[in-house]
Amino acid sequence: MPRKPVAKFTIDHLQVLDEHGVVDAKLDPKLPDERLLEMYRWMRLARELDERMLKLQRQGRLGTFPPNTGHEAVSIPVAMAMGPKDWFVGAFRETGGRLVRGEPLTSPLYYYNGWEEGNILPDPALRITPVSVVIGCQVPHAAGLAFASRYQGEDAATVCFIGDGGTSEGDFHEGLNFAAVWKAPMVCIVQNNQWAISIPRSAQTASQTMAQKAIAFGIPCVQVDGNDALAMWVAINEALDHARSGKGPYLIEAVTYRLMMHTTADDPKKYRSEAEEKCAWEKEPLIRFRAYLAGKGLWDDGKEGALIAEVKEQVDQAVRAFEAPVDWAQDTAFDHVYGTDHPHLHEQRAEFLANVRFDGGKEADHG
Amino acid sequence: MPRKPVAKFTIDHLQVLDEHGVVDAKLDPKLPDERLLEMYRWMRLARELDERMLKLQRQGRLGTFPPNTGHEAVSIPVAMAMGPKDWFVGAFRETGGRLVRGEPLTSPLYYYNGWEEGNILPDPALRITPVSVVIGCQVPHAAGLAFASRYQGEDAATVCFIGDGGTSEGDFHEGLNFAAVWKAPMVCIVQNNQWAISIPRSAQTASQTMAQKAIAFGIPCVQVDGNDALAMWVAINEALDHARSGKGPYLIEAVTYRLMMHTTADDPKKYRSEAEEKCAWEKEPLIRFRAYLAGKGLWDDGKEGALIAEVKEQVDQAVRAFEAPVDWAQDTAFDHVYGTDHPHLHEQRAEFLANVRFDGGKEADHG
Amino acid sequence: MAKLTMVQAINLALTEEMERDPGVLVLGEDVAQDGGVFRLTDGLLEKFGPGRVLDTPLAESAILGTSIGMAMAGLRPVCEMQFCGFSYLMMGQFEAHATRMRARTHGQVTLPLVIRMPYGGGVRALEHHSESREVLWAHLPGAKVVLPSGPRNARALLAAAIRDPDPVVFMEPKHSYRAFREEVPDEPEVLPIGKAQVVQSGTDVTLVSWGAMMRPTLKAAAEITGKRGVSIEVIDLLSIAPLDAQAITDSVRKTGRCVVVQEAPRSFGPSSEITALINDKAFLYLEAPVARVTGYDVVTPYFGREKHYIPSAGRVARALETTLDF
Amino acid sequence: MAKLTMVQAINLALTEEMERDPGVLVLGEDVAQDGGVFRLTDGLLEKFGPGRVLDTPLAESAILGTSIGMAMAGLRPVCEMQFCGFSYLMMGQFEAHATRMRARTHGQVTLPLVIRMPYGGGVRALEHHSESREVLWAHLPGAKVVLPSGPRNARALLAAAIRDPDPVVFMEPKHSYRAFREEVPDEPEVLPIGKAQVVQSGTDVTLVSWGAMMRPTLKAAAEITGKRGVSIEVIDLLSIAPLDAQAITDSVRKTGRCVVVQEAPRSFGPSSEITALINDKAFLYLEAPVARVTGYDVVTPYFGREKHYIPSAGRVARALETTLDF
Ligand SMILES: Cc1ncc(C[n+]2csc(CCOP(=O)(O)OP(=O)(O)O)c2C)c(N)n1
Ligand SMILES: Cc1ncc(C[n+]2csc(CCOP(=O)(O)OP(=O)(O)O)c2C)c(N)n1
Ligand SMILES: [Mg+2]
Ligand SMILES: [Mg+2]
Repeated sequence: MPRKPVAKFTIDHLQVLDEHGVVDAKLDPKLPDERLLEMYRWMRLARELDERMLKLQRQGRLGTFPPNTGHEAVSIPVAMAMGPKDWFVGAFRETGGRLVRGEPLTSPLYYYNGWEEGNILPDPALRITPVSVVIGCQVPHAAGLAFASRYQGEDAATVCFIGDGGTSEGDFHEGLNFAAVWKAPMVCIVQNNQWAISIPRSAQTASQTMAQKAIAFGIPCVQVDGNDALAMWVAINEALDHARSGKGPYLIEAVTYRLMMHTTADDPKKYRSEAEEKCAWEKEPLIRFRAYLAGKGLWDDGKEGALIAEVKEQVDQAVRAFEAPVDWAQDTAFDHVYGTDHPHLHEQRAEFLANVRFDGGKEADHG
Repeated sequence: MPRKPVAKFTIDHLQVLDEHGVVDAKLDPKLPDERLLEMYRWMRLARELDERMLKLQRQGRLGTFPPNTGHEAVSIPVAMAMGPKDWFVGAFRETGGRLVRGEPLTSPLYYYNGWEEGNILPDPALRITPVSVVIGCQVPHAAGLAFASRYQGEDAATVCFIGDGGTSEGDFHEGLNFAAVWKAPMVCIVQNNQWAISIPRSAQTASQTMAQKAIAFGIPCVQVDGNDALAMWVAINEALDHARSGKGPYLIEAVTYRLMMHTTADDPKKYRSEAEEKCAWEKEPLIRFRAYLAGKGLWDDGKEGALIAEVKEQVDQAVRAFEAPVDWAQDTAFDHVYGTDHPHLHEQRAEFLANVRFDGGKEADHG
Repeated sequence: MAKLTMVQAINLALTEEMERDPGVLVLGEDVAQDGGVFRLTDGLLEKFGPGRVLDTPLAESAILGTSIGMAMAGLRPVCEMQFCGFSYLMMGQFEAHATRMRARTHGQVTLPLVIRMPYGGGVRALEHHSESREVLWAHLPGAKVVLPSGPRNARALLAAAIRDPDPVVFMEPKHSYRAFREEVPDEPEVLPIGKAQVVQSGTDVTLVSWGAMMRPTLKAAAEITGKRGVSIEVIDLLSIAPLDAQAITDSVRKTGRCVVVQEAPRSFGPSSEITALINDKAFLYLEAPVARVTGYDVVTPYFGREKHYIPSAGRVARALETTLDF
Repeated sequence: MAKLTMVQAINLALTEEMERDPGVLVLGEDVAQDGGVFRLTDGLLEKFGPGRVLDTPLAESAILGTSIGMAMAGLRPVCEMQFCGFSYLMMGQFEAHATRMRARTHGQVTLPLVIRMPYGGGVRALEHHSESREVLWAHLPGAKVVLPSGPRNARALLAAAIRDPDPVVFMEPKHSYRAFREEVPDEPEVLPIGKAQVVQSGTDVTLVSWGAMMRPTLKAAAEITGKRGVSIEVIDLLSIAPLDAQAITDSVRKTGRCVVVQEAPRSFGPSSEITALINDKAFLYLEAPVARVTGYDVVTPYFGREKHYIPSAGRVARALETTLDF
C-alpha cells in the first residue's frame, strides 16, 4: 500500500581501531599517551583479576562469579570518561569499570564469596551502585538517579549497563521511556556480548541491531565496536555531552563477545562451538590495543612483561587481604533490616545467637 | 563523529478517507456496498450503545465504564477483517469490535454493572478474550495465543489491542519481543487516542510516532489514520496477510482521539481544553464515513434516521434484557476458585451462606 | 482543628512534608495535572510545580524503580500506585531492591521512599480495584506496611512514613477516603510506625483490626457492648509490618479472648500471623480460640456480588458472641 | 524401579507427560539447548524438538504471560522461572490472570499451566538465589502451590500439576536436587494435589513441614525418637495451597502438640497459617503452643553467613523437646 513517510531513522556503526590495531586516523580521539597507557593497564588488571578469580573458584576458595574477559574495552573507557559526580550503574559484568571508578580489588572477591562487605564502598561519594543481579532492574534506578542529579542541580550524568539478554526485560523498556520523557541525563550501554547464558543474540530479539531499541523511546543511539576501546571512548564522550547538555538520554550498543563461561557454573560447550569462540578471541580488545600502542612506539614485550608482573602482584595482594582471617559477626543481618528499632528483631536476634551457640560454629545440619 | 550506517527505517502514514470524507481513489479498497453499509451500521450501534450506557451510568443503573466513542473506526474494521479462527484480544476500549466479533449487547452491560456474566461468551468458539483491566498484560497473552494457533496447525492470527498509555508497560515490550522471536502470527494495534486518562501522548513517550516502537523488535509497522475506517481496513488486511504468511507480527498505530471522558469517573476538564475536544470532534470517524457513503449514493438523511431508530431499538432490547430481574446465585465465587474440589471451600461456602442469611438480603454493613 | 476527610488529610500531610523538606517529591500516574483519580493530590502541582509533582508514564515497575534511584541519591520520593491491583507489576523491584538495599550495603545505601496505594473493596469498582493484599508486602523482610484507618491517623502516619529511613508501603482504605470526617489538628502530627493504638480499652475480649475494617469492627464492638454489657478492648494496628506484638500480647493476656478482623482472604492472611503470635505469647492465657473474621478464600467477585464478601459489622458481632460464649 | 535424583525424577515426569499429551510443552530461559542451568530439562529438546521445548528471551512476565495465552488456547505449558528470586517479575500476570481467569469467566476459560521454579537456600549461590517465599503465591485465591520433598513425590506431583485444570506453582527445593536419590517406580505415578502425606505416624507430637525442610525435620524426628523414646508423627504437606487441613487437624487432635518447620521468614509465613488452623480446629486438644521453627525476619544474608540462617535439624530437635516438655 502506498504511504506517506512521517519518520526516518538510521543506525550507525562506529569503529576506530580494527581488529589488527589499525587506527582510522580521522576518527582517532588522539588521547594523550599516559591516558592510553592507563587504559591498557586497567584492561590488563581486569583480565588478570578474572583469571585469578577463576583459579580461586576452581580451587573452592571463591564462589560462583561472571568473568568479564572480553568486555574490558566497554566498561573501562566508559568509567575513565565519567566525572566524579556521575553515577555508575552496573549490571554484573563490568568489573573493569568498577575498578576504574574506585572499587577496591577486594570488593569483587568478598562479593563473590558471599559477603555483603563486597558492596560497601570505601566512600559512598564514589557513586557506584551495587551489582544488580535481577536483570533489568537497574535501568529504572539509573533513570531515577539521573533525574535526581538534575533535581539536585548537579552537572552529572548517570551511566547504566545492561546485557543483550537484559534488553528483553520490561524494566529496560520502562526505564528508558521514563528517562526519555524526563530528558534525564542518562547514558545506557547495551553490552551486546552475543549470549545471554545459552541464548544467542539471534534468539533474544528479532531486531537487526540492539541500538535500534532506542528508537522506541525517541532516544538517539549508535552501534559501537565494543572490542575497540577508542571507539567506546569517542562514543561515551559524545553520549555524555549529549546527556549533560539537557538533550536527554543516549544509548550505545557495544558489540563484543563473552569469551569465557557465563558464570563459573556454566559450560558453554553445551551450546556454542569452539570455532566461534576461537574466532571471537581473535577480535578481543587487548590484542588490538596493544598493537596500537606498539605502533605508536609506546609498547614492547618488555613493558608487557613488567605490566603483567605488576598487576599480578596487585591481585596477589588483594587475594592475600581477602583471605586474611576476618572476624565479621554472624548476626549482621539483624542490624540492617530497618533503620529503626523493633522489638521482634531483638527477640529473634537473641534466638539466633542462642541457636548458633547450640549448633556450634560448624555448618548447621540441613539434612 | 562519522559513522557507517548499518540499518535504516521509515515510518509511513496511511489515510484513505480524509476528514471530509474525500477518498483517495488509488487507495480505496473498493469494499462491496453491503460491507460498507454493514461497517457503518456497526459504528452507529457502538456509538449508540455508549450514549445509552452513559445515561444509565448517570442514572445509577450501571457502574463505571470506558466509552469507546471516537474509536469506532479502529476495532470495527479490524473485527470485520478477522476470520472465525482468529483470536480477538482486547484491552478495554474495543466495545465496537467485540460486538462485531459476536459478543451480545448485554455483555458490556452486565460486565460494567459488576457481573462476571458479562464475560461469558455465548460460545467460546468466538475467540474473544475477556477485557484485560491491568494495562499491558494482554500483549503476552496474544503472543501465546498466536504461538498456540500455529502449534495447533490453524491458519489463524491473533489481533491484540493496546492504548498509547499501554505502550509504556513492560509487558507491551516483552510480549512483542516474544511474538517477533517466535515469528508468531500476531497483529498489535496501538490505539493511540492521545490520552491515557490525563496524560497526553507527548508526556507518555518521547518517540515521534507510536508505530516506531515496533522497530525495537524488528517488527514492521505503519501509522494509520484511526478515524478512517477504510485505511484501517487496508492496513489490517495487509497486516493479517503478513502475519498469516509466517512472516511474524505486525504493528499498526491507529491515530484517533478519546472523544469522551476516560471512564465515567473521570472529568477531562481537569486536564484538556474544550477547543482541543471540539477540533477532535470534527475529525471523528462517523461523519466522514457517512459523507463517503453519501458521495457513493448509498446514504441520505432518511436512511440515517431509520438506522438510528433501528440501533436504538436494538439497544433498548438489550437494556430491557439486562434490567430484567435475574436470579443469579450469590455464592458463585466458590464454584470457580479451582477446577478441583477442596474441603476448605465447602466449609467457607457454608459459612458464607450462613452469614448471608444472618445479614439478610440487604447490603452488608461495612461501617 | 479542621474536620477533614481522609483524602484531605493525606493531601495535607503531603503538603506539609513537601513544605518541610525540599527533597520530598510526588510521582505517579495522573497525580499532577489531574490531581489523582481520587483528587487526593489536587493542588500539589500548583503549589510545588511540575519539577516536584510528576505525572509519569504508565508503568508501575518504573514508578517504583525510578523512585528507588531517586532515594539512592538522597531524595524522598512518595510514589503512587493508582490502585493496589496494579502494584504487583512492581513486586520485582520491591522484593529485589526496595526491601534489600539497606541489607545489601550494610546500611551504606538506604531508601527513604513511600509507596502509596488505595486498597480494599466496597466502592463498586471494576475488577482489580477492590483487593486487600497487604500480606504480600508484609511477609518480605525489610518492608514496612502501614494502614491508616481514619483521617487523623492517616495524616500523622504518612508524615512518619515520609520521614522514615526505610521504604514504606502506605495502604489507604479507599472505602474510607470520603466516607467520614475527623478533627485533624492544625499542627503537624507524627505517629510512630510499628505501634498499635488501643482505641478503646476493655477486659473481656480483644478485638484487633486495621485500615478499612476498623469501621465495622468498632460498630460491632458498640453493638455487643450495648447488647451484653461486656467490656471490649479494641486495637487498631495501624501498621502490620512491623507488627506491634507487645500491644496484642498485653491485651490478650488481660482479656483471654481475641477476635481479629481482616478484609483479605483468610488463608495466609495477616490474622493468621496474629493468631500465631498469640499462640506464641499468650497461649496459657487463652480462654477461647482466636476468632478470625476474614474475606473468603475466593477470587474477589465483581461488585455485583461484592457486598456479602466483605466482612460486615454483623459478622464481627457474631464472632464476638461466639468467642465470649466459648 | 530406578534410583533417581530429584533432577532426574522431574525430568522423567516432564518426559512422560510430554509423551502422553502432545499439548504439553516446556518453555523458559535456557531450558532447551542448555538443558536448564541445573541440567534438569536435559534431553527434552532432542526428544521433542524446538517446537515443544522453547528457549525464550529473558523476560519472566512474558514467560508466564505467553503461557497464559497458550493455556487459553488449550495447550498445557510448563514454564520455568530460572530461580524463584526472579519470579516476582511475573507477579502481575500471576495475580491478575493466572489465578483469576477461571473465576472471571465462571469456568469458561481455564488455565492448565505449571510454573516450575527452584527455591530455597543452602547451595552457596548469589543474592536472590536462596529464598523461600511460597506464601506470596499461596495467599492468592485460585493459586495452587506444590512443594515436593523428594525425587519420588516430585515426579508424581509434577505429573499431577501438569494434568491439573488450574495453574500450579511448582516449587522445587534446589538444595535437594542432587543431594540424594530415591527409588522411583517404572510406571508413571500421580499424587493428588492438596493432600498431605503422613510420612511417619506417631502419638506424642506432630511435626509438620514440606519441601527442603523435610530433611532436617526427619533427621530431628529420628534424633528425638532415639533420645527420648517418644512417638512422633511427621507430616509432609506436599502442597501448601490448598492446605490439607484435615491431615493436620486429625494429627494434632491425636498428639496435642505440634512443631511446624519452615525455611521462609517467620512473620506471615506458612507456619502462621498452620498455627491459626490448629487454633481453629484443635484448640481444645492442644497441650502446648504450636512451635514454629522458621527463617528469621531478616533479609536473607549472602551465602557467607547463610548457614546459620536456615533452620537446622538441631533447631527442630530443640523445638521438639521444648514442645514435649511444655
Ligand atoms: C530477571 C532475571 N532473570 C534471570 C536471571 C538469570 N540470569 C542471570 S544472567 C542471565 C543472562 C544475562 O544475559 P545478558 O543480559 O546478555 O548479560 P551477560 O550475562 O551476557 O553479560 C540470566 C538469564 C536473572 N539474573 N535475572
Ligand atoms: C497496570 C495498570 N496501571 C494503571 C491502570 C489504571 N488505568 C486504567 S486505564 C489507564 C490509562 C490507559 O491509557 P491508554 O493505554 O492510552 O488507553 P485508553 O484509556 O486511552 O484507551 C490507566 C492509567 C491500569 N488499569 N492498569
Ligand atoms: Mg549477553
Ligand atoms: Mg489512550
